[in-house]
Amino acid sequence: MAAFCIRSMLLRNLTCQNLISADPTLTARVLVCHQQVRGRRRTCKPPSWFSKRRVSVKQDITPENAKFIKEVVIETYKKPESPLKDGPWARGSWTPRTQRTGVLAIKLGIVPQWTKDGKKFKTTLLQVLDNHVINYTPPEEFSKSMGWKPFWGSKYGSVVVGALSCEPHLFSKSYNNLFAKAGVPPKRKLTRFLVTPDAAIQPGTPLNVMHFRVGDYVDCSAKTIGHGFQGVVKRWGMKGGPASHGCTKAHRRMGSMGGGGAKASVWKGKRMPGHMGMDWRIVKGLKIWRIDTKYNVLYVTGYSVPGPTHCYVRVYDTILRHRREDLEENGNPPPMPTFYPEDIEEPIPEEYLDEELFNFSSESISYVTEK
Amino acid sequence: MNMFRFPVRNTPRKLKKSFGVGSGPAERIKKLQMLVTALIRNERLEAKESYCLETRGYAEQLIQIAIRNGDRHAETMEKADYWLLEKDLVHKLFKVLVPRYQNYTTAFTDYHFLPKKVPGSGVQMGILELKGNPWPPVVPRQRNQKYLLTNVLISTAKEEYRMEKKISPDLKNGTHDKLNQLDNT
Amino acid sequence: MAVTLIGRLGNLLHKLETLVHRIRVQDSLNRGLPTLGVPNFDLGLDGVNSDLESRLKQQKNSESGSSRSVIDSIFGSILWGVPKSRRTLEKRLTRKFQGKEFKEVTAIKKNIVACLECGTYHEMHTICPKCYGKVREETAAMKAAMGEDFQYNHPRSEVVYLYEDDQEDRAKYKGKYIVEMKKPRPLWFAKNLLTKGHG
Amino acid sequence: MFVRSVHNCCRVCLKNSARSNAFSYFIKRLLNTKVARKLTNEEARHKRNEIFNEERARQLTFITRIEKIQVEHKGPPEDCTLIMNKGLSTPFNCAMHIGELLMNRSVLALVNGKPWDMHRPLVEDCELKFLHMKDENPILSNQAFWRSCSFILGYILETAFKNEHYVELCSFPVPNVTSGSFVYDADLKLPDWSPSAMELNCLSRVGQSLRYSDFKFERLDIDVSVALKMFEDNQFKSEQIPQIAVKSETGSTVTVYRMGDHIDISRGPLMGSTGMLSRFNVTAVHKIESPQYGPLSRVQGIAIPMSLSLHYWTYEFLMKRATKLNQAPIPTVFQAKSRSETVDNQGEEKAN
Amino acid sequence: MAAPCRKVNYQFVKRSLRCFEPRVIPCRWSNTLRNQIVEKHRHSPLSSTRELVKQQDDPSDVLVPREFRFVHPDFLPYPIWNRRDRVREKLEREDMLKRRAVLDIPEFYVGSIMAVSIADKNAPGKQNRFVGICIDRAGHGLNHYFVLRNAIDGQGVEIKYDMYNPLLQKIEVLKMEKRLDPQLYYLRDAPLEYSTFRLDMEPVPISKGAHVPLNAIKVKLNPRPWSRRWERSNLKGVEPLDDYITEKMKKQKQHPQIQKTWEMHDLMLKARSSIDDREVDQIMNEVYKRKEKIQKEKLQKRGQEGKREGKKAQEVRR
Repeated sequence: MAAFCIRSMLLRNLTCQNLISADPTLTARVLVCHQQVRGRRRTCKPPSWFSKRRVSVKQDITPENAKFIKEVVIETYKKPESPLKDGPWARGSWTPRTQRTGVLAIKLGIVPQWTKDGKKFKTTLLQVLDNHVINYTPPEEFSKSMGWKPFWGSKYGSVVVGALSCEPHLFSKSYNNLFAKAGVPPKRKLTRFLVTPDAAIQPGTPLNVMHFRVGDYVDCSAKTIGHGFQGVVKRWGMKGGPASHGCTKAHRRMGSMGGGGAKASVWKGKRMPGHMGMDWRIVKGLKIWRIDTKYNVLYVTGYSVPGPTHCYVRVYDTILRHRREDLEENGNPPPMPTFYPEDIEEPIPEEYLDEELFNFSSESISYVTEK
Repeated sequence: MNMFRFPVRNTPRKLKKSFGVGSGPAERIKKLQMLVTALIRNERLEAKESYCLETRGYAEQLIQIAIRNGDRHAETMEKADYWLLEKDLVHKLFKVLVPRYQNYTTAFTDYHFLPKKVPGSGVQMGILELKGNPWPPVVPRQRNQKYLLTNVLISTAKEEYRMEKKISPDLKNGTHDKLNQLDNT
Repeated sequence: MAVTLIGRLGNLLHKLETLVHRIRVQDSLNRGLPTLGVPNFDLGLDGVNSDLESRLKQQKNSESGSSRSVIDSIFGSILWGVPKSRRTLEKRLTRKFQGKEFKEVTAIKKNIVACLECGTYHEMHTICPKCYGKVREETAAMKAAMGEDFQYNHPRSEVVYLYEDDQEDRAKYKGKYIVEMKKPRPLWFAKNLLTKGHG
Repeated sequence: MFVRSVHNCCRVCLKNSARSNAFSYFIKRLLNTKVARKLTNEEARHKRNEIFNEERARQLTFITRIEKIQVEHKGPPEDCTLIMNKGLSTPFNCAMHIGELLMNRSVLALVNGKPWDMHRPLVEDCELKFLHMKDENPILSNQAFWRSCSFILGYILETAFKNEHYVELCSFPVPNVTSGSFVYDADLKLPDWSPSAMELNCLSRVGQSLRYSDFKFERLDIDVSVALKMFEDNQFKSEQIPQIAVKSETGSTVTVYRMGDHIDISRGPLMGSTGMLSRFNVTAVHKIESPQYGPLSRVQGIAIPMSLSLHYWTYEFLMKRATKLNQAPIPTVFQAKSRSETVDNQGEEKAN
Repeated sequence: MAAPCRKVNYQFVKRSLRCFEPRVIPCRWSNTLRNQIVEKHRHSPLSSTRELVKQQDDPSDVLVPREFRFVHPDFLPYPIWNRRDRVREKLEREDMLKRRAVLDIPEFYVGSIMAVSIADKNAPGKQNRFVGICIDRAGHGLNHYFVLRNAIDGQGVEIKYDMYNPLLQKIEVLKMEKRLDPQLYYLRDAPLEYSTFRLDMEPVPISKGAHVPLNAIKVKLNPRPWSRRWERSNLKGVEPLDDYITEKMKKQKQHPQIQKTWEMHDLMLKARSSIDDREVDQIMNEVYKRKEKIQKEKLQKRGQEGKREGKKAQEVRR
């Protein structure tokens, strides 16, 4: 389980931007900055070796022609070249060691809900919009592509998931070629999940909200709200100085930075002013209370999912052992490697509610026992 | 969600003090009053970018409430009286601008960037104008791009594409429906 | 830049020269020697007045008194805080031109287009400056043609500007405030553009 | 194989001893004779260039005294009058006087309302206008661009192949932008060759590199006899030339163009220089059968000028269309009247 | 003096050129999408999970009473537009309507006297009933709440109820009234008789279709100290406070920083912090139609039950 934790830490550095290499054949290659950096790299600028993703070509095209080109785009991607040419891949079975892929959702906001005991709590709404698997790299290849030897050996492969289909006119050729294998339109956002080989997914598979079930626990990772360069009072909650009584220019400053004697230096990791927010954060062990299949919305515990409204959130199965126990003991495995509509014969209901969650269309909660 | 017809910032800009007015929220409104008045009179303004874009919001809102409520509405009249420092313009607002913008579905104003005289220095200037003004147009006329090489190529390709699609019409229907829906939204 | 630097150094040297000359004059007055009309401050160079020079040198050698100490003190105090070696041109320029404005000025612009009407170069997102200049002039003329009504008593109907060559449209603008422009319509100001920007 | 080994041998000899000069000379002669046995495109081009230079020098000798003409320029950036040299100054020279913009963007000039090449000398007092790709009605410049692209296809076919293959260019039809591709018909003498995608790419690369070499198109009117001498290696052209000359105004002149070191017959006008190319792709090589000339190859391509930008996705969609066989008329010597109107290359016109 | 002519170092030129390369440095490499873009993707024909757009009915075809929006302020969403989301608001509204179908939430205003019964584990009858005057209602969507105030045994008591709390059993309006102010928190600083209501108060009937009566009572506050600086908020339902405040306080009240006169006519401030009328119309139109539908269903149900009961009664008679 320690491996899980370190893996999640590593994910911070390996953002999806790394995937966009100029060479389309290197889709699965993970580029890592080898430069030795003291502390964390706090910059908003993409590294110089990223190939440009977005292009803005001002085409001198009449509106009618532009409409026609749009039509061609839709036609082209309507029936994508079947990724099933080599047949559907074999589906693995779930084991306690299995790590499935996640989805890339969008945060919609926070809404209160009530349990059947009448307790009020906040839930965060996450919408899974138009997700597709873009690429799968088996563990052997993936461990080699890193440029360094991963400590987990060849345990995990990688799945690239994309969200929000766009017209190809927004992007450069090298970016659009990433999607040739999956046969889907180019996506606005890509992300990568590490998966065990038994949870391998074929490129081109759509992912939707049914990937999870009500009552499952998930982890959410996203970028927090950016505040820019901030002082210690706002960034670390320090007290600052007094407002008056002879205080000069020290109202919002930090106090002492370090001691004397043997410790006569500013220690590493001292909390100081700097860039605040806009930083990857993972919130673990959030319960799924409710699923709306019509709008593809997950209701997840709490208001601590990082980021503002409409930010991207990576949602995947939790790595907390005590939250996975239920799956292991009760033999209640999640759909592997993801949910396929063929699995269910009856039509999917519009809503799934947790057993403990209050349904608004049911009667009010009453403690009066009728005798 | 956003019912504004033009790009709007979440927070208002702070306008630097200039001649006649100082800084601070009260003086900012004073400056904006002057600018809105000037815009309604001249129908075209040349000012700093931030001034233009701030003025734009207020002028649009003023015209919008005038269209919605008419000149019999006390609150609207009060607003018009407050924002138009020269009172002959109150009549212009209700008699000229309201009929002009009655059926508009887009913004009532246009903003254009002016080039900087010296690159890399100076403030970005811009032009704010009311649509449908009598002055000569700032942007040169829109050219007919139909006969450009690329457009000729695409439009002939379109005919050919349509001809091919006629042979298999089942494919064609789906896209058209989709496109129509797209337009409706 | 180098020119200004060397110029400043020259100024400094000149001041030094005059200062030293004064001190010498004072010195010689004190000792009853004749004053020198020309500053005869030599740094090992062959001067014109070689005999005077030699005389001065003799004096210097003979009495190493108050005068030398004064000169030394002045020179010493100035020369102490001076950088020992010259900064290279590269270093100076790098430091000087690292500002943001300089980068903006020197950055190669890729968004420059030519106006299709008049062929003036301008940035893609801006309007053509030359065409706008014409528009400004014409607008000013139109405002002037309307007179004081424009500034103080704005008409309560749409304003129409009628040029000489579109008199036949007069009937169309009934009920509107008509301003006569006593000149033909400019070629670049097309008439049909008056009714633009709907919806 | 033999040639190669002899060549090596020769090199070794030259390297090793200076005394074996006689031997090396012998070898060189041997080499020359070997090469001369089979004609290459390179040699043919070299010869044509020499003739072109001679002819041009000869024509220049007619201008004994520099006369001045008055050129009135109309259009942006401003209307102006220039005093230029008769028979020497070109519209491009005028553009150099007026502004950089015109030099860069002009495809064609309109001299007294007639389309005129940018590098063709002016001969009389005239009114001058410049045309570019973004004009309101750019049909003339489109056609000139498309025709020049066909011309460039000829250059690619002549230069891209190895020396063993002697490519004989036949002709190209009237530029028709609506057909989606420009065409050059030629006898590649490779009956079994159908190019792969990579090979087409290699052909395209030759065209794309022209953008950087920035060759200008030079025009020259020459006599039939000179033209026949120039194109004596090309059976198709030598058949076409007399027929073209009859059609011309004087009855015995043929117009040729030179781009870099490539010379071809064309009615013109062509664009200013190859620097205007932005994208250039050879899309397909089709086999066609001509009743007179036998089996030919129809090489097709598509290109976009610098001033018009297009996203690669749109361009690739157009490229797909350009791979289909172009329906332009197949070149024949004796053809019906109706067809002649649609044929551009002068080689085809004599038939009327 | 001429500057010495020097050969320029190649390395220097390279270095200086590197710094001139045009760089695009976004101020925030944001992970967030704009609202329009999300909406675009929801309806995009390229999307696999596309939301089909129904033909939106004209707001004019259903006549929504003008008062409807004041009766149901809880349906209005949070007004700051960059934090809003259409789907979330829609889902929230669905939940609210579902709850309203079960629990009858009557029309009431700030100033009305209400009785609320709520399930309570610790109460003697497992249920609690509280009577009081509504001094505030606020919150958007499911977060909507109202506050009741009463004085019990000479002690002021205030209870805040979540409107959509499933524990709520019944909401009654005992006396329908409006007051002059949108919030009545000043009752805390008024004598207790203003907020004393009998727990067994009987409902005052109001005829259907009549206007809601306005109670124009002027409350006389206790002398200072107060919980807030009431002299600064222009209260209408309070007797003049001039007797209680000092000269200094009067002067302070006139200070422009406190008056904030510039905010009165700030059109953009209003536009940014409130929901547009057109959008309110859309929302109310949707809600009105759904409510009518629910009422019809309810009536049908009752009718059926009534019929059944009638039949039963007939059978019994027989």
